[in-house]
Amino acid sequence: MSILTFRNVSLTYPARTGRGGTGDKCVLDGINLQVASDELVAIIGRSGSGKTSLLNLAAGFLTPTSGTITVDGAPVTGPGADRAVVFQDDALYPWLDARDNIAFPLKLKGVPLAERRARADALLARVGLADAGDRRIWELSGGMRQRVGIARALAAEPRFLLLDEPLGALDALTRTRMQDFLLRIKAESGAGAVLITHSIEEALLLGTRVVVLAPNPGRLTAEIEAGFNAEILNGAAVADVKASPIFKRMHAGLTGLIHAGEEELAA
Amino acid sequence: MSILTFRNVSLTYPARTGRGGTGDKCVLDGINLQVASDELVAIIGRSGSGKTSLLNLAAGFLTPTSGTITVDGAPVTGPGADRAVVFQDDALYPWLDARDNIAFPLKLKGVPLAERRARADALLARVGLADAGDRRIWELSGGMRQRVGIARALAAEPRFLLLDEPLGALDALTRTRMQDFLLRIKAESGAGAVLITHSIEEALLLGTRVVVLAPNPGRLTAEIEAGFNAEILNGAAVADVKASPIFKRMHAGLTGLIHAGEEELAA
Amino acid sequence: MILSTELDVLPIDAKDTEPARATRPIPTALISTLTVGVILGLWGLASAYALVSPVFLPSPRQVVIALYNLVVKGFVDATLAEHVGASLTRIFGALIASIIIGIPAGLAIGTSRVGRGILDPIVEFLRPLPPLAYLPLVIIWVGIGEASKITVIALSMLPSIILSTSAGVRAVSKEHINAARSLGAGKRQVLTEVVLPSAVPSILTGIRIALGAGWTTLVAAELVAATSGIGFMIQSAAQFLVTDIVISGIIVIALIAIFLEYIARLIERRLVPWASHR
Amino acid sequence: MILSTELDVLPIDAKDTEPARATRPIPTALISTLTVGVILGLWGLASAYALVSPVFLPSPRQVVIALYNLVVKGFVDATLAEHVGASLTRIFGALIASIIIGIPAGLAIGTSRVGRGILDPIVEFLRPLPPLAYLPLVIIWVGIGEASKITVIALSMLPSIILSTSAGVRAVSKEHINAARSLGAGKRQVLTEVVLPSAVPSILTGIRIALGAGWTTLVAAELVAATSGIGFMIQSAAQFLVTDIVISGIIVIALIAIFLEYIARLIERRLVPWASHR
Amino acid sequence: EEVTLNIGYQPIVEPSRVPQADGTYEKVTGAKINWQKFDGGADVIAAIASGSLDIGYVGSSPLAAASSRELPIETIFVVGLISEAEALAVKGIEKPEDLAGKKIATPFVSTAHYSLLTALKHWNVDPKSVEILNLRPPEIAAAWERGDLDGAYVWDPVLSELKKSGKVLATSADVAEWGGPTFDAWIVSKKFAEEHPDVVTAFVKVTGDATAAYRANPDAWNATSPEAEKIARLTGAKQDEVPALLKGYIFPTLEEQAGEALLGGGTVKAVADTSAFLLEQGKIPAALSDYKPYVSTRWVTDATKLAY
Ligand SMILES: Nc1ncnc2c1ncn2[C@@H]1O[C@H](COP(=O)(O)OP(=O)(O)OP(=O)(O)O)[C@@H](O)[C@H]1O
Ligand SMILES: Nc1ncnc2c1ncn2[C@@H]1O[C@H](COP(=O)(O)OP(=O)(O)OP(=O)(O)O)[C@@H](O)[C@H]1O
Ligand SMILES: [Mg+2]
Ligand SMILES: [Mg+2]
Repeated sequence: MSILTFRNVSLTYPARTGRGGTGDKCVLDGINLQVASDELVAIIGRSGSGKTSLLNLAAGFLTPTSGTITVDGAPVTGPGADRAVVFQDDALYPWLDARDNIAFPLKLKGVPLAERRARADALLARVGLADAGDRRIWELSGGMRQRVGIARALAAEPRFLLLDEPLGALDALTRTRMQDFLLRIKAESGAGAVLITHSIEEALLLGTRVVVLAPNPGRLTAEIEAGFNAEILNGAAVADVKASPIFKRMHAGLTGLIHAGEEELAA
Repeated sequence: MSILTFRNVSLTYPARTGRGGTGDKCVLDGINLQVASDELVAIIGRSGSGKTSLLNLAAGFLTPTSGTITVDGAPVTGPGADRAVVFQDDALYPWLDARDNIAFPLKLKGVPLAERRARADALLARVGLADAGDRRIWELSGGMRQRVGIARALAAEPRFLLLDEPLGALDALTRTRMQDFLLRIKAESGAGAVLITHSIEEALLLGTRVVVLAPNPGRLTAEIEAGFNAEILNGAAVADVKASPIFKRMHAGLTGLIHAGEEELAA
Repeated sequence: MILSTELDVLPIDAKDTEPARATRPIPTALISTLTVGVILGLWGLASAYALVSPVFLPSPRQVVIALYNLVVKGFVDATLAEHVGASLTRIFGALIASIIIGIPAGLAIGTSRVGRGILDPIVEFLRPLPPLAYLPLVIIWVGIGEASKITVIALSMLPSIILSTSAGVRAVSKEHINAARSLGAGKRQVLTEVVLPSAVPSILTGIRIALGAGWTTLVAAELVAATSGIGFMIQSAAQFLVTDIVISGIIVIALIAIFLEYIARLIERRLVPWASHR
Repeated sequence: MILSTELDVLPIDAKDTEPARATRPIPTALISTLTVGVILGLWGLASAYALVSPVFLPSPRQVVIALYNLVVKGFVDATLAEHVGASLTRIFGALIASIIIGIPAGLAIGTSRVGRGILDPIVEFLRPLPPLAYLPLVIIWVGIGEASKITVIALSMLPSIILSTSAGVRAVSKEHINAARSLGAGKRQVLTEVVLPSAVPSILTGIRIALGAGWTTLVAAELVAATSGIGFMIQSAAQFLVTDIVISGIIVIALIAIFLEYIARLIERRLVPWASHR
Repeated sequence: EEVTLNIGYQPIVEPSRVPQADGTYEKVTGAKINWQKFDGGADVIAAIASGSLDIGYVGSSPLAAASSRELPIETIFVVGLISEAEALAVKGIEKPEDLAGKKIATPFVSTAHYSLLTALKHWNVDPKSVEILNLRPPEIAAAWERGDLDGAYVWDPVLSELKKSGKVLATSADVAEWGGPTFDAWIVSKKFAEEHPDVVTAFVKVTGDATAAYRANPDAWNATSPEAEKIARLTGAKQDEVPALLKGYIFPTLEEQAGEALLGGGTVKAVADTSAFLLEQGKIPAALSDYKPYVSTRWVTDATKLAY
């Protein structure tokens, strides 16, 4: 069992000089967070509160200004195969078709062509794109690209999945299916996951825990144990879960937390 | 009053030859739709059902394989200032900062620098990014970029706004505010609008009409007069509207329509 | 006209995709043919009315005859085919050498601090050097064999390949690199699987520029100790004011270069249909 | 070392942004200085042990003396400053001319079917032509004054500017163009407001390559009735085996070119910080 | 073991092109010969210095420059004294005094350049008062055609082109009389000469025989002769112009070579004079006190004894 730990992490984007330069921007302040590999921690927060920045730190794309990030005690010094990322803007490779994008991490591992194609095709089918393997990236719709991005990250079989609004561009039905898929594949693979989402419902359904990131600078202001995902995996109907009073109470509570300190601003 | 009309529009992407070539792909079939400038038509549908393609046709980026698209009877032969688009992937210009991106359509019209900056700043404030004007595009979060894209389209003062999931990357609160903003600015400006969204709730709240696009090939399978937007503009509380039985009934109905013909597939 | 590979016109006035009634106004090939026709016509007129002395601008007819003689009899002890063969060998030798050296060097400059520290000053020093100035030094160092000619041509090709490669590398999307690294790519893999493919359009442009530069340097390279080659042929003819041969040589160079360019564009079309989709 | 503008190293081994403890391993400038030092050292050794005849590889000391004499007394009737001034005027004249012609031509080729039809065959014909071959024709048309030298240099600069411009144009994102048109941009505005800025990184690369090519052609250009100019100076010295002057000239050219390259990179840094963010 | 002989020639119309075309050199020297074409003496000298060439063809100016830089070379055969082949052709100029302020072109560093400067000195015309331009022969023709030049000191066939619309003010034959002879010569790298003296002797012998063949009956080498065809084929000259081009030189025979006028003394003096002149012009850093080591009669003397 692996553990991803944020200890007192802060992040300041340095000032940009030159024309239209900006000042230093403190984006995250004193973040403490632990994600174990049997968990899925959902992060919710306002637009611009620093969710993507937090994920980029975990991925190793950014180095914290202060504090440390570790995986099983070893400091994160850069990106690595143990932490696969699904990007907010799909970062798919335009020179590869959908199948080869998904097979990309397998190619990196040296999996033979036929096998990696087969595995990519299986993943394509599981994200509902069985017949889109030959398509170029620009021939896919926004939602399709998101799903290819998810499949690509899964193909890497990482210890942690870092998901940045992976289901944002999907319609309700496809989204529900993908939620179910994510839940199951996470359980199967035993990978830990960090999920950024704008849907409080999604956060509650998928997350073992839900944390709230408040903006300016980004701080974790709340943390809730959810646990509905276990129920669903044990066979509970999603509709029933959503209809349960405790779910509704938590939903309302989180909504309030996100809105906290904003009403006066809006007034 | 202007009217945007789709008459019997079909679209087939031509086959791509060469390595990994694909066959012809019929994406839209026999679309008939009218959007008047006092309307906001919301389009909902599965991922890959052809919503973006439909919008690209209206924008003039694509030419229909058959059928005609007209604005006030004049055929659409290409993109034009009368139909401003908010893209699913923000198509912002990386060589301009946020403010100049918004001021871009004003620059095209020859508005003097000071004035267009002032107007861009006003729009920035209205989308909640008052202090982000100097930022480069890559210094903005996903949700911020979406809002800049919306502000840029509004700055063009078009006759029709073509919005492709413009609020998809926003948290609930920001999204609610942007919905309200869109509703009001649309009413103020008298522009017609086509809104693609994955949120049935959003479609019902903002749309004067909601149409459902079924996939493979994309066809309009339902059209519902919503009208809640008028209530909201007249002062009704959004929460009350959402709680009303008729809203709930419509929501359930649309959900059913989108899922129609899919359950057997999923089985 | 072979130039029209229809692959690189940006649809500012065409639609992104035009599924139906793709009514192409006038085919580019036709316009190009017309252009060439007009130029040939002007040339014919200029020489017919002797606007320029025939010593410097022979008539198209004369040049055609000279070309025919070149093919059949040859000039300065070699037929046209032999001259072309010799020059092509040098150009391709130089191209291969400069690709083998230039792409890794460009990658090193674009990706690694140490690589850049070492190579940048060397490249920036070599880049502006006029071949006519260092010709004696090249002779001293590599002798007068084929190696010296290939060296001179390669030195003129290298800079554009190195520069386009490193420019292509610099324009690689950071997200693409980050994605690869988080999917398990090592540094080498990032280079081969992301940076290199991303830079391919830029590298191809560099190779096209390099080919042009190579031809440009051909005459200078063949100034020294050549016994055949198009540049040698032109040079020999110029010495004795045999202008029809000079112009024939120029035309032959242009035709070969245009043919190679055509192939380069075909390759470009195959390799980088995605260039405007990133 | 002035080459290190720290702007174009891709962070394959660095982080995207390194807000804190940006521990740069070894500064590139230092590595570059070392590289230059090593080369100078090798040169010194080679000449000290007379590995190459001193006629062809004078010692660094001799070259420094030659440089000093060049500055103070001059060579072939002009001081170093006069030679440099003459050549710089030609290079910049040619650069301006080829920018004025090349960028619009590249835009036309990249964006319009008709423009491409007309210009492509002309450009592809001119591109590979060796200056040494067309020198007489240039003289017939523009005489032996400064114009001919500038023409020859400009002809060597044009191709890379045209090609990089049209390559840059082809890589413009279709979405960016579509966005502009739906926001009310006319064709001309799409060109000036979207296509041109998008192509700027590519155009700058083209200009950098062009500058190198210009220096490369300098000697050939100054074969034509020059009485001063670095190329003329080198040429004259080379004929009499005054190798220390030749090497001094080469070093002067390299230093100037490196300085210009440095400026080009500064401009690049100012204009296109977004190149890897699209 | 077979000797490999690398020869750098220039595309000059002169008799030794014929044995070159016939393969006589190979036959007589018994060496494997690589013929390399050069367009200027400076490159030939660089190639000899680099060890890539053993024997090379140079004009008197580059020869003087190379000797002054003390390169290990030796003059083995004076190919030809330049006479009518190079001349100063002018337009709108009647007498030498008119040259002041006029544009005169010549290929710098060539024998023509040297002759022009010698002629000016002879006429007491200050070279600074004349605008002397550096142009290669084809470019001279073009600039003349365009009317950019008032005169040019150049060689055939460009010279004959200029003569069509201009007049000759002086030829190299005149200049030679005024004390500035110019010539072309074969030189050898000293190292090669030491290692393979017999090859060098054989080379000189064949060259001398070719000259002798021409001198015996110059008129036989007419435009349709096989000799003219061979020369045209190797140089790129037009075949019907070959006889006229040959007439522009005085080709000394093998017997004349060793004489006081040539390798036996005249050549040394000419090289020394040329060097002194180049030094005066600031073209070379220093001249030597003695140029004898760079000229040798040994080869022509040995060659006269050789028979094949
Ligand atoms: N490279 C950068 N330089 C400077 N500021 C940046 C940079 N990237 C992001 N920011 C700023 O950091 C803040 C947080 O951005 P981040 O992308 O982490 O937000 P987010 O929570 O992911 O928002 P969203 O939900 O809209 O995607 C924003 O104010 C943004 O403007
Ligand atoms: N350029 C193209 N060439 C070929 N097929 C395309 C192209 N663009 C889109 N398609 C295909 O057309 C179909 C509809 O795509 P479209 O982008 O319109 O869907 P969408 O409804 O917007 O989906 P989403 O909600 O996921 O954005 C998809 O199957 C897609 O693969
Ligand atoms: Mg984000
Ligand atoms: Mg879409």
